[in-house]
Amino acid sequence: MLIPHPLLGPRDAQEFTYLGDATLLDRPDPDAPGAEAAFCDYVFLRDNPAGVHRELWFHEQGDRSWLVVTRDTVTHEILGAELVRDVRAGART
Amino acid sequence: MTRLTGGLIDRDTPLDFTFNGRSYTGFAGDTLASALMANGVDLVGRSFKYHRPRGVFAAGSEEPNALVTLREGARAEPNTRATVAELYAGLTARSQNHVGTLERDLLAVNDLLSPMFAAGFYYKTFMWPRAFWEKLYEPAIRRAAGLGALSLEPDPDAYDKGFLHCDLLVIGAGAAGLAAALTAGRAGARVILADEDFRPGGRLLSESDLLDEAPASDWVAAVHAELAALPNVRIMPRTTVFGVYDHGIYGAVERVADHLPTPGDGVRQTLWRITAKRAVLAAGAIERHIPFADNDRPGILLAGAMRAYANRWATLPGRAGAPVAVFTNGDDGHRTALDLRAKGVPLLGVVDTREHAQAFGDYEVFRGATVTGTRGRRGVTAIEITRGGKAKWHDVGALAVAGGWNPNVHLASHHRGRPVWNPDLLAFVPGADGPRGLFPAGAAAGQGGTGAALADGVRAATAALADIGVTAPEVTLPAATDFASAQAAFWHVPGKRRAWVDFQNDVTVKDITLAHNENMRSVEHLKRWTTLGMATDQGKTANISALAVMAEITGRTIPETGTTVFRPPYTGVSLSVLGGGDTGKHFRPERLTPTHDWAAAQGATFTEVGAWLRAQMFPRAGEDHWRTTVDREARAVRSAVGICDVTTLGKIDVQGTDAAEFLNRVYANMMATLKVGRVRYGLMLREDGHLYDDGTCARLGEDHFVVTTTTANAGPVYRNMEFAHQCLWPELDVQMISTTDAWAQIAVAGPKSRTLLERIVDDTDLSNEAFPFMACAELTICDGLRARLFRISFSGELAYELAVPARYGAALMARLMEAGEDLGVTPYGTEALGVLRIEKGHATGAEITGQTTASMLGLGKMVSVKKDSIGAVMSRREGLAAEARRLVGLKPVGDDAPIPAGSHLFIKGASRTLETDQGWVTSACYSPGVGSHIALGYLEHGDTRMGEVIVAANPLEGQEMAVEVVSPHFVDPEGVRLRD
Amino acid sequence: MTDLTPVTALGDATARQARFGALRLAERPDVGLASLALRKGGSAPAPFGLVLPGPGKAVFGEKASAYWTGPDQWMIEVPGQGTGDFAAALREVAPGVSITEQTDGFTVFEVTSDSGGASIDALMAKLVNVDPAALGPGRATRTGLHHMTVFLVRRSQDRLDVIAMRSFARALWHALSVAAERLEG
Amino acid sequence: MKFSGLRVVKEALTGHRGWTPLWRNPDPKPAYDVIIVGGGGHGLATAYTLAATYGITNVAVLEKGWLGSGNIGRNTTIIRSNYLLPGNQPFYEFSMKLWERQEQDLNFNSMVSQRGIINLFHTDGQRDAYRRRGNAMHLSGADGRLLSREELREKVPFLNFDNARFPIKGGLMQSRAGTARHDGVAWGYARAADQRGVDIIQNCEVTGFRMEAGRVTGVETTRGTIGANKVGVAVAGSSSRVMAMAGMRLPIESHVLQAFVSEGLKPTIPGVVTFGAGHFYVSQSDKGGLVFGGDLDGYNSYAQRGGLPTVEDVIEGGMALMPMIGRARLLRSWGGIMDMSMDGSPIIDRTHIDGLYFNGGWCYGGFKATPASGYAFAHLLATDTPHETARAYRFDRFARGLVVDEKGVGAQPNLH
Ligand SMILES: Cc1cc2nc3c(=O)[nH]c(=O)nc-3n(C[C@H](O)[C@H](O)[C@H](O)COP(=O)(O)OP(=O)(O)OC[C@H]3O[C@@H](n4cnc5c(N)ncnc54)[C@H](O)[C@@H]3O)c2cc1C
Ligand SMILES: NC(=O)c1ccc[n+]([C@@H]2O[C@H](COP(=O)([O-])OP(=O)(O)OC[C@H]3O[C@@H](n4cnc5c(N)ncnc54)[C@H](O)[C@@H]3O)[C@@H](O)[C@H]2O)c1
Ligand SMILES: Cc1cc2nc3c(=O)[nH]c(=O)nc-3n(C[C@H](O)[C@H](O)[C@H](O)COP(=O)(O)O)c2cc1C
Ligand SMILES: [Zn+2]
Repeated sequence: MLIPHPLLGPRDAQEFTYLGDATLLDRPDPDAPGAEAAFCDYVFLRDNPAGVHRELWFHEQGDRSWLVVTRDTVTHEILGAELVRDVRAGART
Repeated sequence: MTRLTGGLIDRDTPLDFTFNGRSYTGFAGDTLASALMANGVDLVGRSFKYHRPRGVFAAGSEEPNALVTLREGARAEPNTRATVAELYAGLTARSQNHVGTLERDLLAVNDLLSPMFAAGFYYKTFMWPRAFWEKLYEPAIRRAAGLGALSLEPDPDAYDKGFLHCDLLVIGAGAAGLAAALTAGRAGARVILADEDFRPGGRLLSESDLLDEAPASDWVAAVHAELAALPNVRIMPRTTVFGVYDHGIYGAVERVADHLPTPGDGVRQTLWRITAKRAVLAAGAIERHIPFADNDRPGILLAGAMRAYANRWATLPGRAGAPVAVFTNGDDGHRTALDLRAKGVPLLGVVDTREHAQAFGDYEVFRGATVTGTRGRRGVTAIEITRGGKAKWHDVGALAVAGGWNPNVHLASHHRGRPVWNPDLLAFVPGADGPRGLFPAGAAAGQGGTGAALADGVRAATAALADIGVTAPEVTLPAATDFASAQAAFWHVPGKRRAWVDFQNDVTVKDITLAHNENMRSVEHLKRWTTLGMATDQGKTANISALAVMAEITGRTIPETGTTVFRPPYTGVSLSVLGGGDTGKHFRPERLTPTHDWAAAQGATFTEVGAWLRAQMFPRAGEDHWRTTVDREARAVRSAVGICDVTTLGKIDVQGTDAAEFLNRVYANMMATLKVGRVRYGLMLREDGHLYDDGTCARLGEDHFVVTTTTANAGPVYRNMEFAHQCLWPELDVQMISTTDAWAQIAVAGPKSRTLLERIVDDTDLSNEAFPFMACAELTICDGLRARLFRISFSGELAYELAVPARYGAALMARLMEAGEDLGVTPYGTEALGVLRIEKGHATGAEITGQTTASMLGLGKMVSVKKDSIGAVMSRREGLAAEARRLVGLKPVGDDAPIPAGSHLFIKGASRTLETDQGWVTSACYSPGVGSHIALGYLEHGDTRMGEVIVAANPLEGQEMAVEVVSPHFVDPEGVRLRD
Repeated sequence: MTDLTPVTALGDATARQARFGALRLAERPDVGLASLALRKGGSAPAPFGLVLPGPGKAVFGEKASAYWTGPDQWMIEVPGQGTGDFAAALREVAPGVSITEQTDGFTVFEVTSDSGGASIDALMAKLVNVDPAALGPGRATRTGLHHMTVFLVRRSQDRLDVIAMRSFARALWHALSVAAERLEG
Repeated sequence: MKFSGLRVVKEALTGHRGWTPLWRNPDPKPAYDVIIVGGGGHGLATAYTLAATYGITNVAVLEKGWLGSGNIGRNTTIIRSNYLLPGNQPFYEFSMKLWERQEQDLNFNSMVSQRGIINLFHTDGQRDAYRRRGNAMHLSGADGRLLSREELREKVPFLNFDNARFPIKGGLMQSRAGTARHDGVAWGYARAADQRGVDIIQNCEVTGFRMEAGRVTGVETTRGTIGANKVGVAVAGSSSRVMAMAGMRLPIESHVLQAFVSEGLKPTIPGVVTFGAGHFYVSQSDKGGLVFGGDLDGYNSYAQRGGLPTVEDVIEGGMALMPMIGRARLLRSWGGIMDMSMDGSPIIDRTHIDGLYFNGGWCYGGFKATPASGYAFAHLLATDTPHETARAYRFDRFARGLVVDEKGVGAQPNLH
């Protein structure tokens, strides 16, 4: 596969380490009531869709950016890729 | 000996070769198949199941029958298709899959017993008595199965891999592919033109077509020359594109030296990973046959193959001089008759299944007729032609069978899109859901006429380039005429005798009927029940005919019946080349420590630790047992001073105004309160609350830390820290980078370590007051060399770790040896390191298994409840909180003996079951400090059971021993020494 | 200066060199290296007059060079600084950023060609999956090579630096020389 | 019809006219006592056990494609009971015992072949971990032994003993382990279940669940609605997709695992060999192909196909371990969709919805589990209590912190 790195263009997916569902960005508030249950969902449960999936890839053998890649898990087609930095900055504003 | 006139062989370059030990001569340009044929050798192999005599059937990589073992000794290569083996001087080949000679194969009895071996028979028998399967039945089946044999020696040749990038990859250099490459080449695009053949031209080399009224090979030569001169075009002959992967990635294997006796200094094959923006699939079409009774004899070939042998290789199968017949269901078969006639070959005529078939020349046409039988033990000698119910035998020397052409949709189907049925062509063509960016063209797309294929190549290339914004120029194509291509939907000749569909795996029309009767009706069940299409040729010439037969039996249409799945590789690819060539010691790169050469010069032995090689121990002359060495090294640390390279531990440089806060969230214990100039031991958890890694964290400045990790986790911890920063807490001002390799880090451990260090540091006070346990500093040593000193201890002794720029590591080691000679300074390796840490009860990977918790190590209190950190919340789940196993020390009771690590722990007298299992031994060694063997282990409520005698059981190796539960800190449990 | 004698990453007293046809390989232990990362929200300094380059790029100044290694992060290199405290020197000209000593973290192998860029591209085609079109002069990238991670810095058509972690020096030298030998030998 | 050698001979002499369908092609009935969703190994074994052991025969197996098209039809066929953790080992040993009598139970030769498995180790640490595991095997009643380098040289002389990057130090061997014919297992269970009255319905995809008052009452399918008292889902790689129709999120990700077969060769490799320092394991099929595999591609996928880097990685491992296979050719590669769970272990449990039961999360190791999984799932469906060997396989183990994590890599499915 090729990962369309937002800064570096298409890169061999072998340069990356895959983590999984991008919901891992949404770490629960450890101090909120029911935090343990929220963490259990966060750590263990996944939508695991057959289709469009937002997922985390780390450019380990590259610029060491974490990316959110939007990819179809049935066709493997990639619909987009963003730097987590930008995703998080977007979420904040 | 049959050589016709003409052909694309070089008669000036004769090449000698042997087959089954007999010598023959062919010419440059021959394949092994054409050369054998020209030498009158028609019997070349035996079929898989029935051991039927078989000859060459096709002229390309689709060959089902003519499989040989090529070359000898360690270079022997089983199951090689003679039809694609390029002849070279001295080639040797042997036939395979027979007992006794090829001519008199003892296993040919299988053919007589063939009724027993109908599809799926082995699922129904061999069940009794039970024990006979492994002892008797299976070994017999296994011996009979298989085709060629491996030499069992390592492959002596070298292999390579590489990566190519282009705008347009053209797969196939036939009419369509050449036209496509020319179009793209002239457009200035970066083009790769790959063909599995050693000569470009595809079917143009095998047909008698004229282009611009000249032999097609002239046009091929001209185009080839033009392409070769273009700097933006790379022509790759002998290169098979074997797989289509995601996002325009193609796997290809270039047979660099398979046409040479040996590769010499070069590589035999290269694996190319080609990244192409777009690709044109111009892989042509594969001819199919028409199953009829006894259709598998040598001398019966595909009609297109017969033309190829006649036109390109100037040869012919079968008895020389005897007439040749053609059996066809369409116009295309008549081309064979015409071409053979043009070469002066006597013809019996064309048997055409169509009532109104026309002749295209001066030869007999048996209209509305079929071939219903053949004779000839080692090659066809006669055929039975049936017309209107009347059968008649005719002598023949060979028979050509033309059942129509199947577009080569293999690669277009690698993404599991299905080819679609074209009722006009009576064939499957690539579907619209094929791999993105792959444009089928020419015969592969159902445009099989020469003129049509040329034009389609231009069209496909133009469209592919337009997709990436490149405008293709107009390309003028040579004038070509397309031969008539009318055809009847005639799939097989019904009859009582066996009619082969899949030659290699011996699947007949009867087997298909049987599969149907047993409800194995889906094509996929048909395939698996009969093994249709599962042989080395993957049914390239068989599958479509088979499913047409199944469609007929079930009353479904062919498209309803559908195809099986096409999978990479397109043709077999050697494991050597797929393995990339880096075998043996070069399988993975080694990481060497800065003191590696120094240690080697001291006679050290080394051990693999992940990618690293570390000094394991430093045996001295006269030490004939490893234990002597290890005990000496460990004792030296306890009594004097030892030095050990610990560079492999991961080092991550963390800076930034929020570095302390960040580390507080990454470590389970408090880190923010660490003072500048101090080091702290830290635990990292996974988010699920389990123990992940441990190490030290040193604060070099207000906003500057150095985190160390275990050797194995250096990469993952660094990655997880990037995750924590970029993904979880981007608001923090933190920068981090690995510096593992930058510093040679040497542990200096033992009561005399301070004395030794004092001799080399430049004016730094190392007294306990000035530089206490867990202090760190940046300083200089040996007259101004930058260094970092950490007072940390893995061994439990007074100890330090000293880091210098890596290039000085070896010199530092030598200097420490010199400076400490009178102190008894001793280099020690990983074995002694292991002993020292077990004696001290320090955990490593054997204890931190990813299944353990901080509490198991007795470090539960380190998980701070005052702050959030990764894993803190989940570490409080009931299952983790209730975890009762604790790290303990174990000592033999009674006679000293090793306590095998991996033994399980039991209460004395308890039964040995998983239910009564109370823990296990994690690490063990002989302790020179304690004077006996010792071990660490996890034991239920171990912290409260000191002094209890339990059993360490190792039923795997038939051992049991009584052990006493003791503190895991065998040495200096109060930790006085390291604070001294 | 210290009386300890340094060795190169390949373990030799002096830099190793080898020639394979038109290709030359040379170890460059003299290059001083340090990484430079911006503090959050900080702006890029111009150490040694270098305008720090954008993603995938390198700049080569008279004294020093820099190449991009990640967002807000660069590697700065100066020849002839292999045994000095280059990080300290850099800190002086680039205050307010995070600098980490890297000189001995890596080994720099210089690949030069007597026959233009094509031989270097052909060599790289056997080693890394990077489009040569994206590896022209002034480009720098990081990728995998025989299970190692390397920086590639194209200084000019006929010169490319391959930079790997120091502990891999021998494995990298082996991979480069085998490939060069097969190509040119 | 009963299969036997005699029968084969008789049919051979009479033109094979007597063979009957291996199973019927019934139309779905309006309702069943139990519906099993998924005609893979586990679904079929469940249906068989319900009928054969628990006397529940009003059962349908609904399969969306052709029977055995899922992972049962594409795995590398290794069966073994060499697990470490107490939650796992007794279950897999129970399965091994069922394998040992499978052909007789089913009257179908699924070619269970106990040619043994050897897991190689390359460091002392690995050896100690294998000793711990081998002992767990013994404690569960399974067989196993540690082989020295010398013993290995005898048994598998073609390994790279002398020039290896990661030297071979020994191996953990289980002699009763081996292989079984993947397709044969599916067909054997299907035929045996069919003979006991189970309806096997192919080309029937479940598209939804019928619920009433928090209780499942049937399923929607591409062949209409079918009622059921109980529904057991055993759809392996499709677990998340199917359970989402019941509103459940699972601790599962779907990943692609590739497998490979070489061209047919004369007997070369006796049993199963697993490399301990690279991603490669291999056995040789009765047809002669070297059947081998390695690791997951590593990304979520429902595509049943993988990438070239994994192909290279696996075969690099193979060449490093046994360089004599180099001149063999790869014949075919394919992929399967693995239901990778968060701790690498399966789930056989009731759901919070009455009447809906789940079996999944088998990762790359569910083939060997087929008989026991079918048994335990049938037991659960029939009795509403977990089978004694499957008690650890509950949904709530994640929340409670009782995971069964053989590899110790935590909640990251692609590392299991
Ligand atoms: C390449 C590979 C190698 C493997 N190697 C081994 C090995 O060596 N040893 C081992 O023990 N295990 C191995 N496994 C794992 C093993 O194959 C699986 O864990 C096991 O087969 C899963 O159970 P199953 O047979 O029931 O699954 P499947 O055969 O996948 O059955 C599930 C069925 O459910 C059907 N289905 C899905 N959705 C629906 C729906 N909505 N309606 C109706 N039906 C539906 C599917 O079509 C499928 O037929 C391997 C797997 C793969 C892919
Ligand atoms: N009905 C038909 O399809 C039909 C009938 C008779 C003759 N023909 C002839 O077939 C030709 C059609 O031209 P074309 O260019 O479409 O096909 P072609 O058969 O001439 O060329 C296909 C080329 O692709 C190569 N190839 C196939 N698979 C490959 C792979 N995976 N990797 C690398 N190379 C691969 C082959 O070696 C061959 O050289 C014309 O000459 C026509 O006269 C077609
Ligand atoms: C144990 C085993 C052995 C196999 N042997 C062969 C074989 O000899 N020839 C073959 O073509 N395919 C063989 N296959 C692969 C199948 O053809 C097929 O690719 C696989 O079952 C996956 O199905 P699919 O490709 O239809 O998706 C084998 C598969 C397995 C699981
Ligand atoms: Zn290499």
